[in-house]
Amino acid sequence: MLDLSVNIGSVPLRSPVIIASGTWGYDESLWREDLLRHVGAVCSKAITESPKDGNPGHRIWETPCGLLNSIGLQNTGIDDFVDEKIPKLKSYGVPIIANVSMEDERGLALIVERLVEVADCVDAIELNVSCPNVDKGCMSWGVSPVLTSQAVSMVQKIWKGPLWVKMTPQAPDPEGVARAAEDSGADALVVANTWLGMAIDVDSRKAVFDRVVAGFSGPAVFPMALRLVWQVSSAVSIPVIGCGGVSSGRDLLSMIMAGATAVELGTGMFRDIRLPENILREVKAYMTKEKVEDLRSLIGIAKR
Amino acid sequence: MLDLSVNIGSVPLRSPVIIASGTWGYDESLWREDLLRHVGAVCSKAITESPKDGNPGHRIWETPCGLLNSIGLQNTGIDDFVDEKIPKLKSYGVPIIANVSMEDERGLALIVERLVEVADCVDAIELNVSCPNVDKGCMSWGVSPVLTSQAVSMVQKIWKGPLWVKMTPQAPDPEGVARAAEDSGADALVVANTWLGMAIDVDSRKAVFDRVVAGFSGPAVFPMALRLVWQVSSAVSIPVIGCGGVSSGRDLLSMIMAGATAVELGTGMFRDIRLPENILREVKAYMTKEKVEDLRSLIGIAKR
Amino acid sequence: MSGNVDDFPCKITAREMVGEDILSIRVRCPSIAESIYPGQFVLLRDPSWGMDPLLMRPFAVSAVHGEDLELLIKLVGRGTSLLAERSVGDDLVVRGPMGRGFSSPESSPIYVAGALGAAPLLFARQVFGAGRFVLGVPGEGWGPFVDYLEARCPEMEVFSDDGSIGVRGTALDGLEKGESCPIYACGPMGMMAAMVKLEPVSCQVSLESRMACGIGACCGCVIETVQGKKRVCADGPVFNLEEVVWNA
Amino acid sequence: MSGNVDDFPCKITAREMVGEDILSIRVRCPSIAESIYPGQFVLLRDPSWGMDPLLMRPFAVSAVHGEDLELLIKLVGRGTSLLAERSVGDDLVVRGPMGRGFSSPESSPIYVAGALGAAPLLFARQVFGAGRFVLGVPGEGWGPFVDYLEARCPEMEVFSDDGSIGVRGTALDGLEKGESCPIYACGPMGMMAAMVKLEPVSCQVSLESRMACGIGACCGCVIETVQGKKRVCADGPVFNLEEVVWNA
Ligand SMILES: Cc1cc2nc3c(=O)[nH]c(=O)nc-3n(C[C@H](O)[C@H](O)[C@H](O)COP(=O)(O)OP(=O)(O)OC[C@H]3O[C@@H](n4cnc5c(N)ncnc54)[C@H](O)[C@@H]3O)c2cc1C
Ligand SMILES: Cc1cc2nc3c(=O)[nH]c(=O)nc-3n(C[C@H](O)[C@H](O)[C@H](O)COP(=O)(O)OP(=O)(O)OC[C@H]3O[C@@H](n4cnc5c(N)ncnc54)[C@H](O)[C@@H]3O)c2cc1C
Ligand SMILES: Cc1cc2nc3c(=O)[nH]c(=O)nc-3n(C[C@H](O)[C@H](O)[C@H](O)COP(=O)(O)O)c2cc1C
Ligand SMILES: Cc1cc2nc3c(=O)[nH]c(=O)nc-3n(C[C@H](O)[C@H](O)[C@H](O)COP(=O)(O)O)c2cc1C
Ligand code: FES
Ligand code: FES
Repeated sequence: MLDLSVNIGSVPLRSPVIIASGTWGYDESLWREDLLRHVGAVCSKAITESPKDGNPGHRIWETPCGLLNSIGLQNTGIDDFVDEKIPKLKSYGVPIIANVSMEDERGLALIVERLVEVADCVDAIELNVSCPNVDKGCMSWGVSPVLTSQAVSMVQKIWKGPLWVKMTPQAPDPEGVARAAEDSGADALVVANTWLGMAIDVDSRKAVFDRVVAGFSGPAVFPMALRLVWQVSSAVSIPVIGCGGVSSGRDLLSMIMAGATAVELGTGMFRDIRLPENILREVKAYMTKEKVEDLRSLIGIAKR
Repeated sequence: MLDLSVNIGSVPLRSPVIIASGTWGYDESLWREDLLRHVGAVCSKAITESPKDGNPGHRIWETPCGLLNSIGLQNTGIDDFVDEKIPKLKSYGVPIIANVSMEDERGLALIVERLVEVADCVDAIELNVSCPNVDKGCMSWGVSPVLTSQAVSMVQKIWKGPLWVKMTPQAPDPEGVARAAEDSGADALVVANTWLGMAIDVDSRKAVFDRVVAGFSGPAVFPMALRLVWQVSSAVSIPVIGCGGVSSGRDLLSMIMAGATAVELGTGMFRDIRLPENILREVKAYMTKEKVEDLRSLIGIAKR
Repeated sequence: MSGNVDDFPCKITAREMVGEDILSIRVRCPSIAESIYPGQFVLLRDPSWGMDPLLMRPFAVSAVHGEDLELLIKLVGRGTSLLAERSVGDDLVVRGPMGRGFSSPESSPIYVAGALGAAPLLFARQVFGAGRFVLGVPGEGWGPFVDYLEARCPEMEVFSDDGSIGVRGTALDGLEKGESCPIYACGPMGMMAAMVKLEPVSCQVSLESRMACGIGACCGCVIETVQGKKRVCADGPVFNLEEVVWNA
Repeated sequence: MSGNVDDFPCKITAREMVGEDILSIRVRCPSIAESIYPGQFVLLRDPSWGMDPLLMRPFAVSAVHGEDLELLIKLVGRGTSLLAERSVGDDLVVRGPMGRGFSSPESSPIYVAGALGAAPLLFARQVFGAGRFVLGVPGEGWGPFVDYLEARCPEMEVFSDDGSIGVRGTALDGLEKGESCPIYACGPMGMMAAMVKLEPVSCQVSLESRMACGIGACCGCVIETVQGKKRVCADGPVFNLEEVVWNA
């Protein structure tokens, strides 16, 4: 029997494949058992204090093997999440990770307080200090070890459950941010959110996105995300979750061997709704061939 | 008549397409008029004080739309460049940019002094403070405004010709580095060298490259390079040369509209030896259709 | 979304070029063919693309023939041009059925199509039955497309901007102000925005937008409506004319 | 490099699967066909790949037929599998002629091939004339490949690791120690390294290495030689046996 379960700190996952924030919907039709059987957990879309309309203008642009997005945290706000979404989500039996967007300290406290009410339905908070698509807050916290630490401590005061921190690859000193998060009590690090990119529409001679820059994801970024996972997992002793361009079993195995305990899939889900299942099939074939019984034995093996 | 000539400071180029360092050889068979007619200039492979063997182990790894390389500045050294290469190169009639690798100050001075001897055959020095594939020097200079400034000033003292600085995308504060280079007398900025990435070979369960990290280039990085060009060209008033993933006429136009005056092509040359010609054909078709007579009129137009 | 959306490996069972740059293609996909409803759409990719192009491409279904879906695809960029190179027997991946389609008409409908907008309306006509079918095309070069449609829909009333095919004018010239029959429209945004001025009693429009996921997950495809932002892929692509904020 | 290296758009003029995972393919490329020399190679890409796979793939030429190049390609990964899906009439981009080939023999040569290493040697035999041709293959499953080669080279002496085809053993078992005939060898690195122990008087080996540019520009494909690092693509792929540092 192959064992593909992993533990993110105290959170046991039946599968090392997590669906990344902003890339899975709340529509009931997506929460079928046959689609989610192979998924360890699903991250919610970023939650903000008030409902947010997101950004105007173009939101999506395809690049070679990559995707630029400028959604801007469109979501229905914490009250709708707790009152309307959670009661439905909990019925599906898939672990739910609440992706909480850091805007300011007051708002953060409010969101986390409401999540405490439904703590038994939220398997972890994923503190998002890394979204590049809004003018204020978020990524401006994640680039700094001091501010990251401040945000983590703030959540810690209110939330006693598992706390993951989703880092930004734009941090000048990722190891510093990672250690700051660990020291302030984070239980795991998600490495990482989107990279800063942009596009120009040569026909209109303008930047495609109203905010000019946008978040860059997809297979294109995988080699850089893998490098960050290697670096960060050497700097901390809490589990690291690899995120960025994972789209095959080899990608998952590379992330694990570089020091990740699990991975999140974002953009890859857009082109293959059964990517978790297809990845796990490839991973199982590898484990069988290589006589690896427990996926956990491969964590960080490339460093040894 | 369409005008595609540009000026990089005092250096006039017949075409805005430059071949990037490390991606064109010295073999005579490559310097044919029919191949280079559409090229504005060719950057030499990085030049170091002594000949360098480069890195052991794997040097090349393909990723989705990208390339990882760990060549490690293999070259025959400054004496061979000045005594053997330059006499041949000058006969081809293509402007030559000498890519000089920053290892330490003493070595840099030595290299530049020798280049002064052949100053009439070297159209500009491209100061490489950005190679991520060596243990000492190079990128460790380019990540810091202070060190960049120190390196530029050092060259300035000896070299009176045009001086370009090739930046690293790993700089935590690219605008700061750009301004430091400008203030110290650089005539142009090349934005940018390769990004840090890595790969794992899941069969051997090891990092592919002996140095673990490698330089990441190709179409995959284009959206990020474009964003850097936009940022940096807003911070300085010297010309910016866009570099990173350019592989089509639209890419060139995007770079120009984002504020670049010219582009360098690296990885793209590997898959299309006639890329300069093919890019210019596309650019000319655009200019004809859009009634643009002078390419220079498009520089930075997306910002206005 | 009705039906269980999924990614299906499918084979191309027929293909034909309609003029120079329109592809008519059939793919065998019993599961979608059985459940898809007019106005719903599918997403396509070619497994041999590798990771570039990265995203699936959205297309309306223009007809269902037994287990086959028929699509009409205009070659406008990289993905569509690559699709045109594929042959019968080649594999595609099809995701569907996607989105909310048209609701059934209560009286004889009028179909109003701008160019490729005819695709979902042909399927609506197949299911809801014939009614008036008004088509507008640019003109020159669109002959084969018009012939292709007329072979399937003989009652087609054709307008062209340059007057080279049918009557000079746009599809809207075929409509009366305050039309009381239910209208089903699909075409360029400009055409549908202009429809507002005709004040039809009941009009459903099918919209396009750049998509990433197509399943309602990413919020990449939103448009402005009187109730705020809505996702074209999951809340649409069919909307009521009054619902849409046209000048957003 | 001899000949003017360039990228040529070419059409596939014939293709055939040799067993399950080897493709024999012909592409029309008059300019390369005219100038290429045994041991030189070409780089291929498929214009419909988009940017992924990114790099061209290097292959030996196994024969020249008029204006056509013939290649023998083992399907080992993404690029080669995609190539196997192409049909006669499809376009490829071919870069060549690449590298330094074999120098002409002064007396009757011996060709020593390991598996797909037979490809460049078939072409050498076509140009330099027949001599002994010794082939080693793993065994089981390689029947169609051996049949394919024997049809072109009836004098082939075949060895297989498992003894299922020809004589049990490796290609080197077909050679004497201190062989005085000029040897042309191509096969796995291990086979060629082992050749050193046989102390042949004259032996040229054709090597493989991961390549990016294939034109000598990137230094990505270097191997260790007694004169330091050399580029397989431009200084090779053919080297003298003594030149190569085998345990690097
Ligand atoms: C619901 C829906 C139904 C559609 N039905 C049809 C149809 O029946 N027939 C038809 O010919 N076309 C239809 N389209 C448009 C079709 O999706 C685009 O023409 C196609 O995606 C262009 O792909 P490309 O790779 O050739 O172009 P590229 O320009 O290379 O595409 C680049 C990116 O832009 C997106 N894109 C470009 N144009 C459009 C567009 N107009 N709408 C959405 N995304 C776009 C692509 O999906 C891709 O992500 C429909 C679009 C939607 C949203
Ligand atoms: C000079 C030369 C001549 C060759 N001649 C032949 C031949 O006649 N027949 C044949 O079947 N094969 C030949 N090869 C090997 C062939 O190039 C590889 O099998 C092929 O590139 C694999 O591509 P892929 O996309 O299927 O594999 P992938 O594993 O998907 O390739 C990924 C990357 O690795 C590179 N790569 C993988 N294996 C090799 C290899 N062994 N050598 C070089 N690069 C590799 C690819 O080019 C690509 O960049 C030759 C290689 C060289 C260098
Ligand atoms: C359309 C889109 C929306 C996203 N929204 C969020 C979000 O709300 N919160 C968040 O933390 N990350 C968000 N992300 C980032 C992804 O969760 C993921 O970290 C990133 O895309 C990198 O992984 P990938 O390359 O697998 O997509 C979004 C990404 C995309 C493409
Ligand atoms: C194989 C290889 C070797 C390179 N060698 C050098 C070098 O010696 N000096 C340098 O400044 N940049 C070097 N570079 C970086 C390129 O010049 C270029 O800046 C980078 O690849 C980004 O552009 P691209 O995406 O168009 O390749 C090298 C890149 C590659 C792929
Ligand atoms: S395309 Fe993702 S929500 Fe519509
Ligand atoms: S592959 Fe670039 S030098 Fe050989």
